[in-house]
Amino acid sequence: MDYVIEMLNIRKEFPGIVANDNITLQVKKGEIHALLGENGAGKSTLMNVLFGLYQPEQGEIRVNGNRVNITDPNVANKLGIGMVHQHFMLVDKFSVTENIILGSEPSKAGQINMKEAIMGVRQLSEQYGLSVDPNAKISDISVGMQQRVEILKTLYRGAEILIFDEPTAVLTPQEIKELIAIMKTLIKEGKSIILITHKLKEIMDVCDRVTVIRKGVGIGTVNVPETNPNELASLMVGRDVVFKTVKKDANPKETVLDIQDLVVKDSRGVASVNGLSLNVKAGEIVGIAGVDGNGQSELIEAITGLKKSESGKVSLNGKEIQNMSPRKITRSGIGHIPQDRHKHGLVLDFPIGENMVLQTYNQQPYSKNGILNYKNIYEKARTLIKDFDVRTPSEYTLARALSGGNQQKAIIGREVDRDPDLLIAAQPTRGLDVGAIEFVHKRLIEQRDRGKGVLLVSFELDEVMNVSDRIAVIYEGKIVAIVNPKETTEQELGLLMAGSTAGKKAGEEANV
Amino acid sequence: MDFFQVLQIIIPSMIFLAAPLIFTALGGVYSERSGVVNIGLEGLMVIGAFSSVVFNLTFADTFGALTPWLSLLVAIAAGVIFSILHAVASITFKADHTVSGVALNFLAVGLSLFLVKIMYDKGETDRVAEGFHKVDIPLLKDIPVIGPLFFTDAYYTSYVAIAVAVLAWYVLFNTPFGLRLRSVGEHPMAADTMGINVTKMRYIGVLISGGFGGFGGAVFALTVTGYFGHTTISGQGFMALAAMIFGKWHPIGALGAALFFGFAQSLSIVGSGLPFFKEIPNVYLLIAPYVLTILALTGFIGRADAPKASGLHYEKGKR
Amino acid sequence: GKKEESNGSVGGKKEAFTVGMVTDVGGVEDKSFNQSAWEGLTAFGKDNGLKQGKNGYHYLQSKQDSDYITNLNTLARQDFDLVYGIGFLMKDAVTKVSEQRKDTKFAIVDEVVENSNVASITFKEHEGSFLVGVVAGLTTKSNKVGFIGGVQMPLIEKFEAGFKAGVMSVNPKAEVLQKYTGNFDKPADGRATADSMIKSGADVIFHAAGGTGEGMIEEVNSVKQKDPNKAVWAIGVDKDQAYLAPEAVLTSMVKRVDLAVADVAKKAKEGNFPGGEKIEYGLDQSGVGIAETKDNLSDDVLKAVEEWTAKIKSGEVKVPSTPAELKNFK
Amino acid sequence: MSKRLINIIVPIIAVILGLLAGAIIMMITGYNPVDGFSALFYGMFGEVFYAGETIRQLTPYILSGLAVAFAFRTGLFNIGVEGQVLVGWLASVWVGLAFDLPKIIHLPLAILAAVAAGAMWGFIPGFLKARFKVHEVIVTIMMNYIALHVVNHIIRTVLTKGAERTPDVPQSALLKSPMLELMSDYSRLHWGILIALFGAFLMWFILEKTTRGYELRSVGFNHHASEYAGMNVNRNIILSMVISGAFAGAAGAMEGLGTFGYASIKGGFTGIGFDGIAVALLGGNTAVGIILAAILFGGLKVGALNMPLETGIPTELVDIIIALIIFFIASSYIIRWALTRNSKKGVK
Ligand SMILES: Nc1ncnc2c1ncn2[C@@H]1O[C@H](COP(=O)(O)OP(=O)(O)OP(=O)(O)O)[C@@H](O)[C@H]1O
Ligand SMILES: Nc1ncnc2c1ncn2[C@@H]1O[C@H](COP(=O)(O)OP(=O)(O)OP(=O)(O)O)[C@@H](O)[C@H]1O
Ligand SMILES: [Mg+2]
Ligand SMILES: [Mg+2]
Repeated sequence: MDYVIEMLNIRKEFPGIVANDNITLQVKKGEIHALLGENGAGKSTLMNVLFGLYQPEQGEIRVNGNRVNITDPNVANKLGIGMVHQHFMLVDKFSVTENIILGSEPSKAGQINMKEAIMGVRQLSEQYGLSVDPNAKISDISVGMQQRVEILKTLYRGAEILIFDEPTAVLTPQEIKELIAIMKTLIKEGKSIILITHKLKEIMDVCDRVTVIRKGVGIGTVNVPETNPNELASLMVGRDVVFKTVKKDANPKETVLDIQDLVVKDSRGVASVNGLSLNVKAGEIVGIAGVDGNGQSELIEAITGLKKSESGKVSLNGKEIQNMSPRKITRSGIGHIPQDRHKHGLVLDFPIGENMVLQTYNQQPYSKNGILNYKNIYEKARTLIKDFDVRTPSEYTLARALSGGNQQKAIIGREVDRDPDLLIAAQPTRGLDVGAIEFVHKRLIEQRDRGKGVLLVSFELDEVMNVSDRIAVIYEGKIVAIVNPKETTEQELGLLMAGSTAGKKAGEEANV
Repeated sequence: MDFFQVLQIIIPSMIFLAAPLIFTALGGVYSERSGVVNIGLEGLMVIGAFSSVVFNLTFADTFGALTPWLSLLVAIAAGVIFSILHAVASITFKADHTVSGVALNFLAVGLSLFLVKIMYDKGETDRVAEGFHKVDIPLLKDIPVIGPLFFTDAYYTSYVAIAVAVLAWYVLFNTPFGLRLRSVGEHPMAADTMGINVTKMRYIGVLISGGFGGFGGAVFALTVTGYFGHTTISGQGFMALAAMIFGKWHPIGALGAALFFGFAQSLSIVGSGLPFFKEIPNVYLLIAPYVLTILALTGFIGRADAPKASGLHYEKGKR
Repeated sequence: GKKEESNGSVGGKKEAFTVGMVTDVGGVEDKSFNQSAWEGLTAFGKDNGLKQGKNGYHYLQSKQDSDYITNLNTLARQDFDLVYGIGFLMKDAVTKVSEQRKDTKFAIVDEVVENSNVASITFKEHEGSFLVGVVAGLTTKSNKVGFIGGVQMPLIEKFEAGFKAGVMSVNPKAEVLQKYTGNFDKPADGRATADSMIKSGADVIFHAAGGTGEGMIEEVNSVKQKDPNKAVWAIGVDKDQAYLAPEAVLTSMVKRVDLAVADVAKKAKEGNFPGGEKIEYGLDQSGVGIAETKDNLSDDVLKAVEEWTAKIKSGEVKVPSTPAELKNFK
Repeated sequence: MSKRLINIIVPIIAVILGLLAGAIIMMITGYNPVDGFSALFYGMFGEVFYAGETIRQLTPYILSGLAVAFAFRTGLFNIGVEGQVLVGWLASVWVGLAFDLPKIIHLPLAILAAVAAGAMWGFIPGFLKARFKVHEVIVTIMMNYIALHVVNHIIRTVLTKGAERTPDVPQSALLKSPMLELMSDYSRLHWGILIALFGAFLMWFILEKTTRGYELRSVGFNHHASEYAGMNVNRNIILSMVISGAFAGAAGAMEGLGTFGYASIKGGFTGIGFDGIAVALLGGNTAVGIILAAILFGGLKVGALNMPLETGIPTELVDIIIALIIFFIASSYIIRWALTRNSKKGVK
C-alpha cells in the first residue's frame, strides 16, 4: 500500500514546550485521514510542519515515497500540498479572485490578466461544485463561502493533498453538509485529505482512518470502521468521557428575560431581527437553534446593549432594559459569553488576571473610590483560574498567550462568577475539544440548577439538543418555533431552521 | 485684477508647492501598503535635499545643465540607502515602526548638518549653481485657459510628479507586484502561506519609500530653497504623511491631497495680495490649509482605513 | 567664572584681547547680519593677529532661543573680554547675562540694552531703505513695486517706512504692494509672494525677510532665466546680495554690521568701550547704504541716489522710521 | 521577574552603544573622542551653572515626554505635543500678565491656564477621532501649525501692539527663582522641575492605580472588549488626548514662566514636542524611564553647546548620538528575544 504522505518521527519544539514529540502520520492516496487531539495537542503544529510554515527539529517527511525537505509553503505547494487553515488566510479587502491567484498571478505584459484569472476560478469552482462569485469582496461573503475560497486557493495551485484544520468549527449544519459533499467530490477527483476536527461524529461519517495525538505524542492510528466515538474520545483525552450530558429535569420558575416584538437593524440597515418575541424563565436553558446569519448576533447585541433596537421591548425581571448602556444592563443582572472571544471577550494584551475583572474592576473589592486594589484582583483571578481550570503559566501571563480553549474558560469563569440572573452563552464551545466542551456544558447546567436563566446560542445541533430545556428556532429574525428537545429530531430542527412550512406547522403546535 | 488672473497666480504656485509633497506622499503609500509605518519621511526628505544639493554644488561644472537631473538621481539613491536603516530596524529587528521612523528623522537632520559643518565648515551650503527654472511648455502653453494655468511658468519636476503618481497607482493596483505588496500589508500570514516572501516585500516597500522621499526632498531643495540648511526641510515630511492619510493610502488620493495642500498653502501666501482676500486677516489665510484639511477629513473623507497589518510585525505561526 | 575653574584645556594666563559672538538661530551663514557680524569679527581678529578659538575670536551658534543665555554665559565664563549678542532676538539674554556678569563687556546688535557694560549697536535701516526706494521708484516701468517683510515688527517696519518714503519721493504715482510673510526662513513663501506680486504687475521688489527674501530673489531670477529681457528686479538686503543672482539683483540695501562690530571691538580694545551707550550707524558713518555692485544701475539713478544721500546727511530730509512717521512724511 | 530587569538593561546598553558610535564618528572626522566627551559631560554637569542649565532643559522634556507616553499607553499617537506646548506657553504668560495677584494664587493659576490650554488643544483631535474617526496623527500635525500661527497672531495683536515679544511676566507668576539662579551661578534653574517630577508621579498613578487608567489602557488595547465591558470608548479616547495635552501644556508653562518669563513670536517649532517623542520612547513610556531619558537628552543638548568652543566639534554630533540611541533601543528586539527565550524555559 503506497502512502502519499509520510511524516516519520516528527519532533517540533516551541519555547518551553514540545508540541510534537516524534509523531508519525501516514496518509494513503484517496483517503480522508482524520487527525484527532485535544486543544493544544499539536495538530495544527504538525500540519504547519507539513505545510512548511514550521521546520521540524527531527524526523523526515516523504511525499509519494520520496524524501522531501519542505522549507516553506512554496515547496509545499509545488509538492501538491495545500492547507485550509484553522484561522482563515484571506485578505478581506481583496476580491475572491485576487485572493485565489495571489502569489501565482496570470499576467501579460507585466499586468495582471484578470479575465483569465476569473475564468480560471469559474472553471475550477464548477469542476468541484464550489460555487462562489469570483468578483465578490471577501469581507462581503459568509464564512462558508470564505472557506470555499480557501479550498479553491489550494486547488488553483493543483494541490493533490488537502489539509483541513478544524474546518467545521466555524460552519453551520447546512454548510457542514455541503463541505462534506465537497470533500467527497475531491476524493472522487483523486485527491487525498487530512482532516483536523474535534467532532467525533464527523470522523465517523466521512473519514477512513484516524490518527490520534495526545499532548504532542502520537497515540496511534485506527481504521474508522473498526472503532467508535467513545473509544476515540478516551484515546484522545486519556480517560473515559461522558457524552450525553447528564442533567435532571428543569423546573422553570418566574420569567427572567422577556422579549416582545423586538426589531434590530444590522450594520447594512436591514432589519435582521424582525419582530422577535421570546422569554427565558429562571431555572431553564433556552437554546436558540438557527442557521448563522438569521439574526442571532443582532439579537444578543440588542439584549446586551451593544446595538440599539428599533422597536419592541426587552425586560429583565420585569424591568425594561432595551437601549440601556451595556454597563447598566450587565449591572442589572446579565452575564454574556460573547461569540468572538478575541474581539469582545478579552483584552488580549492585559494579563489574564486583569481580564478577570473586566466587568467589575470599578466595584468593590477590586477598587475603592477610583483606586484599584490589585491584591484583591489577583486573588480573585487565582481562584477563578483554579475553579475553571484555566491552563496558564500564571495569572500575570498575557491573555494572548493562552489557547482559545483556555481563553474561553477564563471568560466563562468571569461571567458565571458574577452569578447573573440571565447568562447568555453565544457559541460557548466553538473550537473546543470534547473535554473542554463537557466542562462548559456542566457549568451552564449548574447555573440553571441554581435557579438562573440561561440563553444558549449555537450552530451545533447536538449541543443545542443536549443542553437546552427548550429550543427556540430562529429564522429570518423571528422565532418560528419552540420545540422540546426530548420530542424533536435533528431532521425536524433542520427543516425548521431552513424555514420550511412543515417546520412552521410543527412550530405552531409547539407554541400551543 | 480679474478671477482668471487670480487663478493664474494660484494654480501654478499650487502645483509648484505640491510637487515635493506628491513624491514623498507616494513614498509613504508604498511603505505603509507593505505594512511598514513610515514617520521617517521627513528625514528621508532631509537626506534627499542634502545629497542633491551637495552633489549639485560639487559637480555643477562637470555636468552643467544636466546637473539638477543627476542630483535628483543621487537623492533617490541616498534616500534608498538611508531607508535601509528603517527597514532593518523595523522589519528585521522588529523595532516599533514609529520609533524607528522618529529616530530616522533625528538622525537625518543631525547627520546632514554635521556633514555640512565638516565639509563646508559652516552651518549651511552655498546656493546651487544649477537649479530648476521655470519653463513654458511649447505648444501646450498656447491652449486657451489651460495653457496659461497649467503650462506656463511651470517646472518640469511638477509634471514628473503627476506622471509618477499615475505610474505608482498603476503598479500598485494592476501588477502582480502591486497585489503582493498590498497583500503583505493587509494579511502577511496569508501572503506567506501563498509563498510570498513577506520580509522581502516589506523591504522593497520601505526602500521605494526611501527613493520617493529622497526625490521629494531634492525637488524641494532644487526648486524652492536652492541651498541646504537647518531650515530647508521643516515639516514637509509630516505634511506628506498627512497627504498620504488624507489620500487614504491611495497614490491618486495622495496626489489629490498634496495638490490640495499646495493650493491652500499658496492661498495663504499670495492670498493677501488678491482682491477677494485682502480684507481677511493674514492669520486666517496662514492656518487655512490646516483647518481645511481637518474639516475635509471630518466632513467628507471620514474614517481613513489604513492597511490592516501596517505597523505590525510578522512572525511565522503567531496568532 | 575664573579660568581655573573653567575647563582646563589650554591653560595659562592670556594677554590677548579676546572677542566672542553668539548668533541667533540664523547662524553665521545666514547671508545676513549674523554672517556680516562674523566677517567683522574675523577682520578684527586678523588685524590684531588673533587666532580663532578660545584665546582669540570665536562664535557660538544658537539652535533654539533657549540657547542664547547658555551661549552668552559660556563665552563670558571663558573670560572673553567682549561678547556680542547678534540680533534683536538676543535682547533679553544680553540684558540678563550682562547684569549677572558685570566684569564682562557685552555688545548687542539691532537692539538697545541700557546696562553700563553693554554697548548697543543699531542702524538707520530706514535711511538705507530710502535710497533703494529711490532706486526702485526710478526704475519701475509699471509704477508698481513690492516690499516683502519677514515677521512684522518695529525693526522690519523701519525698512518698510524708509523704502516707501524713498519710492514716493521720486515717483509719487508708484504703488507699493507689501506683504509680511510672518517668517524669516521660508524661501517657498518668498517665491510664491514674489510670483504673485510680479503677476500683479510689480517689477521691482525689495525684501527685509532673511531666508524668505532669498526665495524672492530666486523667483525673480528664474523669471529672468526664462526671459532675460523681462524687466523685473530684486533688491537685496543687509549684505550685497548680487552674488545670489547677478542678473536679477538690481542693488542691495547693505547694513555694515561688520564695520560696526569691528569698530566697537577696536574701541573696546583701546580702552574706550562705549558701555551703556547707543551707537546708531546711519548714512554718515556709512553704516548703511547701497551695495558696491552697481552694474545694473543706470547713471542717472546713481546720480539721484547721490543727491538724496546728500540731502539725508545734511538733515534736509528726515527719513521716517515707522509707518506712523511715514503718514506725515510729505 | 527577569522581564523587568531586561527593560532596564536594554536602554542602558543602547545608550552605551550610542555613545560609542559617537566616539567612532568623532575619530573618523578627525576629532579626539576623549576631548569631545569630556567637553560634552563638562558642559552637562561640570559646573553648577551647567548642571542648573541641564535641569532647566530637562524639565519641559519630562512633561512633553509624559504627554507623548500617556497617549501611547492608551493606543493613541500624539504628534501634537509641539502645538500643545505652544498654546500652554502662551496661556501661562497671558494669565501671568493679565492679573495682579499674590504668588500663591497667581502662579498656580498661570500653570493651570497652561494645562487647560494644552488640554483643549488635545481635546480637538481626541474629539474628532471619537466622533468622526479621524486619524489623530494627521489632525495633531495640523493642530501644530495652527497653534504656531494663532499663537504668533495673539502675541502680535492681543498681548502686544505689533511687538515680537510680550513684556516680562511679573514675579508673582514666575517659576523663576533668583535664589536658585544664584545657587547655580546664574543658570536659569527654576522650580518647574518639581512640577515635572510630580507630573511623572501623576501619570504613573493614573495609569497603574486608578480604574480610570484601567479603562484608558483597556480602550487603548481593544475598543470592542472595552465597549462589551460597558466602558464609554469615545469618552476615554477624548480623555486620553486631553490628559496628554494637559501634560504638554504644563511643559509650555515651564518655558513661559520658567526659562523665559515671556512669550515671543516663533518662526518655527520649539522642538520640545518632538524631542518629547524621543524621551518617551527611550523611557519606554513609563514615568521613571521618562525622567531618566529626559535627564540624558537634556544633558546632551546642553552639554553639546560646550563642544564647539572646547573642541570645535559641531553640536549636531549630539543629535546623531540621540538618534542612534533611539535606533538601538528600538532594535533591541534581538537582545530581548535572546533573554526572554531563556526565561521562557520552564513555563508549562
Ligand atoms: N507559535 C507557537 N509558539 C509557541 N508555542 C506554540 C505555537 N503554536 C503552538 N504552540 C504550542 O504547541 C502546542 C500545540 O499547538 P497546536 O496549535 O498544534 O495545538 P492544536 O492541536 O492545533 O490545538 P487546537 O485543537 O486548539 O488547534 C500548543 O499547546 C502550544 O503550547
Ligand atoms: N504565537 C504564539 N506564541 C506562544 N504560544 C503560542 C502562540 N500561538 C499559540 N500558542 C500556544 O498554543 C496553544 C494552543 O495553540 P492554538 O492557538 O492552536 O490553540 P487554539 O486552537 O487557539 O485553542 P483552542 O483550540 O482551544 O481554540 C496555546 O496554549 C498557546 O500557549
Ligand atoms: Mg490548532
Ligand atoms: Mg483550536
